[in-house]
Amino acid sequence: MEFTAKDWKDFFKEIVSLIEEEKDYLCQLDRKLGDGDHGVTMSIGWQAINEKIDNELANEEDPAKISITVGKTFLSAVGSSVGPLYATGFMRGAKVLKNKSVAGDQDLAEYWIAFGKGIKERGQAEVGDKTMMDTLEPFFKELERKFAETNDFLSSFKAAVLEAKKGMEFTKELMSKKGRSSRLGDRSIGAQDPGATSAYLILAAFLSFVEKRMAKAI
Amino acid sequence: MEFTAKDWKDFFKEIVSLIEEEKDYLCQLDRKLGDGDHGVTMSIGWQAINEKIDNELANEEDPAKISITVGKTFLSAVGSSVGPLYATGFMRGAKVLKNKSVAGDQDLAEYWIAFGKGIKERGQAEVGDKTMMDTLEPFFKELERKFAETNDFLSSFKAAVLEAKKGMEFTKELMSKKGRSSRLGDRSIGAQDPGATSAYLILAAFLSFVEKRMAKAI
Amino acid sequence: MKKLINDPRNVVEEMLEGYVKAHPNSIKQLPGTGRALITARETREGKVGILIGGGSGHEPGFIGYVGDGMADGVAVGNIFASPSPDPILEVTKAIDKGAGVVYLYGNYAGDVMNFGMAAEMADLEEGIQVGMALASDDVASAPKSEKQKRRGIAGEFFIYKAAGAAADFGYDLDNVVRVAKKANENTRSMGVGLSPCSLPQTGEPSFEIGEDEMEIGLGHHGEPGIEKGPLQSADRVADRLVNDILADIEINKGDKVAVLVNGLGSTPKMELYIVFRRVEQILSERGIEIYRSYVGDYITSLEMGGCSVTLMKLDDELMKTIDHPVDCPMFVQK
Amino acid sequence: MKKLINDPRNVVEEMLEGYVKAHPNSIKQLPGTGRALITARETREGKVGILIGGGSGHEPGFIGYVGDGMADGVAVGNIFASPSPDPILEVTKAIDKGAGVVYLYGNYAGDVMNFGMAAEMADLEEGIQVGMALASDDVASAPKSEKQKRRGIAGEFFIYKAAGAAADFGYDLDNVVRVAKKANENTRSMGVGLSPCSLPQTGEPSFEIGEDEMEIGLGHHGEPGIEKGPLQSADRVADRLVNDILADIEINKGDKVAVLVNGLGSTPKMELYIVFRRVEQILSERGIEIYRSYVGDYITSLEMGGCSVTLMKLDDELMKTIDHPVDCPMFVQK
Ligand SMILES: Nc1ncnc2c1ncn2[C@@H]1O[C@H](COP(=O)(O)OP(=O)(O)O)[C@@H](O)[C@H]1O
Ligand SMILES: Nc1ncnc2c1ncn2[C@@H]1O[C@H](COP(=O)(O)OP(=O)(O)O)[C@@H](O)[C@H]1O
Ligand SMILES: [Mg+2]
Ligand SMILES: [Mg+2]
Ligand SMILES: [Mg+2]
Ligand SMILES: [Mg+2]
Repeated sequence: MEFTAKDWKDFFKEIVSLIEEEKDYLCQLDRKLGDGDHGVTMSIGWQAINEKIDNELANEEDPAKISITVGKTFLSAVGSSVGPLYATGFMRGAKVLKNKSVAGDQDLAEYWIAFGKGIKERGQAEVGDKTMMDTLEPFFKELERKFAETNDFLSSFKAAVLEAKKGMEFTKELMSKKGRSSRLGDRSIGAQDPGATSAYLILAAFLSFVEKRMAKAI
Repeated sequence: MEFTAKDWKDFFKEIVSLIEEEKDYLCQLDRKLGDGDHGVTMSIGWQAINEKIDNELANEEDPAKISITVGKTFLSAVGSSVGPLYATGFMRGAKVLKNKSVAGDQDLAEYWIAFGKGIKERGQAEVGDKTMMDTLEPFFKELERKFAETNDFLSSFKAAVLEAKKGMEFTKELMSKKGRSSRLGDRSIGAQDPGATSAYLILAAFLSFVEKRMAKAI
Repeated sequence: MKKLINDPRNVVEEMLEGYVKAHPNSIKQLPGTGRALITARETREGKVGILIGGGSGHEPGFIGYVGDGMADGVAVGNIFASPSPDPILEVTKAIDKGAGVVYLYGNYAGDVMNFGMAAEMADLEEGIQVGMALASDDVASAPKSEKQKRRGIAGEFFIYKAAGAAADFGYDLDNVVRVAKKANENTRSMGVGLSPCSLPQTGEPSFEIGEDEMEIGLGHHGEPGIEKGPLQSADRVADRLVNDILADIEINKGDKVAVLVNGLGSTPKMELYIVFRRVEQILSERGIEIYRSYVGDYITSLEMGGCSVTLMKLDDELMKTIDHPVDCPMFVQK
Repeated sequence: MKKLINDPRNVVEEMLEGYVKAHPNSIKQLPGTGRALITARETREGKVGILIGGGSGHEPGFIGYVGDGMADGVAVGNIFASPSPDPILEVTKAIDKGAGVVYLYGNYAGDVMNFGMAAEMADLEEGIQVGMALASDDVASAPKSEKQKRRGIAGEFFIYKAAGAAADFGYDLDNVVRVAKKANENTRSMGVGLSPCSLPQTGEPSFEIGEDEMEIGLGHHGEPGIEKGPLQSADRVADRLVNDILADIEINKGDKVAVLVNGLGSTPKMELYIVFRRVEQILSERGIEIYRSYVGDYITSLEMGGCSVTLMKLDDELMKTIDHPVDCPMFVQK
């Protein structure tokens, strides 16, 4: 598996469209638990990234630079809770890509592990707090474990995304247990955390992007 | 026809109930043309009058005093446009009753003519301005004319109330012609002036009150 | 519509009770009707008294404007209804310090009659000299040729400001009236309604309006405006309001104005500032100088949605009045 | 819900443009993001800089509180979203006059992270000393044992007031932080929601609520409260809010408090004063003295319906800060 600057840009472009599609859904989830803006925030951030990719990054060949710019752009455009979180994720990932024009299996695995751990460090949330960590922590743990075992990125990432999905879905159950939602009582049942959802969407998008690329390559 | 202090109080009490019944309708008319409060205003005023009749006026035998108190109470309780108008009407009427414990045909005719003319003087509105004058001016003119001709209060008052009704209904047509409503254009068609309506209700109530009393007397 | 109230029949009394308890150093109720309130800081001997008033439901109009630099007292009516002559007279007697009292109110049939009756009584029964000036700033409410028929809306705030300052400067009754009338002469407003309010007693919307409609020229009590049409952008609405105003009064390049973008109740300040942004653009394109701006809820209509734009053309005297400091419970200007 | 706006994506930029044009003598935008605004009247050398900020949509919070006696600058986020570190850093650099800068903001995950990152950058990259104090006054948002998790709502206003005054008194950074933290420690709020607001970009109501329902303990962005139930009278609502507050903080007979009855956006002042009336009754029954009252829209949530009640228990120092005069575009106190 070889991932180039162009691949990164294409992938980020896919997220741009994906977020536009899921914007309303993400807002809807956030209205139940928070202030209803998660989809709007993600959209503002990714639209700003889109703009950068089309202009400043149009001729950029350095994947690390691309990922740093994605993080910084997102943060500047949105602030919010997810600004520092996703920005830290993409910037920590960028460190892995430093001085590499092409990322191989090992690099990709490290990228996404750094992404998840960076967000954990920034947000200090624990599994069970009903945040995007409920998606990300099972994800990066499984990725780390499986990749160490198999050294195969695609199958490890696939397994990790499955864990991410479970974690995301589990946030529904967590509703009445902790933090902000703890006062919701019965009314909370069934609502899924918006950040856990957007985090899953990004990971799942990467998986399908890579799968598509592999299919084409064959 | 002999009208005593008790009759006046009974009559005013009837208006109290009538206004409660018509409150919503009067508000509804006022929402179309004005600020939507005419029924509320009438209700506040007549509830205050009700209170006076039950207490301060409970043993009052002087019809003039009763009519003055009705006017003043109404004014104090409501202010508004109709406060000064109806108050002036009842107070001018009271002048006619001065020093008379019982009102005969002549007094009653004079009472209601003074009522209408007092309001005209206070409000300075002309027929066609789309106000309660459209009810009251045809009314007191007809009452004056017919009573001069026949000297019979009941039939004259009856004829006058018919004119009042026509005048009230005519305010629907007047909509797009003058004053506040002049800017309403097409949207105005069909709306009847709230003050013209409440004035008619009062006059019609007096007619039916007198008719009922006559029926009982027979 | 939902209201945070107790018995709807007591809203005015309870509001006033809360108001004087909240600001005991600023305002007090006179004994009597309870609808007569005056400044807690005794009006100066020899100063012309400024009396304002009108219906309730316009807060901070009108109770909010009693204080240093503005009004000495206020007569409070029921919701959207003129006060009766009683409280007007009570206030008049309390704030007359030998120099007479000026009544400032909006040009509505009810107010004209009630304030008029009170003025007669003050003169005949109390020997107090009363002057009057009416606000008739709403250009949408009658054609220019019938300005005396126009409703008073948010521009009333500028008239209070001007007359309050003039009285504070020590002007005599005639001159306070002159300044107030000049302020009204120089002031034009026009509004737009987006959503109705409702009277506590009826709960019914004060006017009907579609999901995507607005009403241009709506009055401050839900009186119909000039036209109902599809909701437009803030810029187009501001264009319409300012253009209608500028077609009605000559304001030339180099002239100075005070601007008021007034919220009707439920329109967020964010939107008012977006409207102001466009108003400022239009005026500066024409070389008209904004001397001072007011953006916020100055005279409302309960929870009505929408706003109005007011321009007051300034001369040196009006500029001085606009700059004069004010200290009222709901409006302070340094 | 209807909005008087242009492109929903530009609401914050256009509001800020309008705001600085309306108050050019009070506030200015720094070059750069446009989301960094500071007082137009240069911060005094040696004075601790007060930096406030948070999401938009709370106007007059937070842009409205930049001015003499309160904040020196504000960082503005998108609607209901923390500003990013960029504008926070821009303001920090502009208002640091050698004595450091204190960040005041509400206790929300986003604000904590963004202000935290900015503080690190100010320290590391600019060598500016930064202090912080968070508002966590909403008693409904977490149990007493987890006060550090509580949301900041209208009580933030008192923290600005206290810290702004302390900085003006010439206190050093540590002492400004101390006073701000004490203000937060002594402040409790609780709110009630009657009707939702909507984000300009989605137009969807921020929370669901029935025709005759209210939500007790609702957050300032539509976050769920403690319970949803039938709409009650203003008196019963005030009882509930004040009693929950008094169960959370010891305020005894003879103690002095500042009271804030804050409207969330579309609730008329009439209703706020009716609520205040009952708050005052409860406090005076308990022998608690109201030292100063604020009633109005101080920190809103767009056009949300409802209000909150805030009490700040006062000691001599906090009393001094509450009395300190303020001159901001949206809040003036003499
Ligand atoms: N400390 C944290 N760590 C991880 N994720 C967090 C943290 N705080 C918030 N989040 C995530 O952020 C999401 C909300 O994002 P968003 O709505 O965009 O921001 P805001 O809460 O500022 O409105 C939550 O659903 C949650 O998943
Ligand atoms: N000058 C006037 N002369 C006669 N009637 C008038 C005059 N002005 C108003 N009215 C009447 O008052 C009615 C409105 O009364 P109401 O709604 O109670 O008062 P307001 O207009 O102050 O809200 C109008 O329908 C009209 O008939
Ligand atoms: Mg959110
Ligand atoms: Mg009316
Ligand atoms: Mg009325
Ligand atoms: Mg948010």
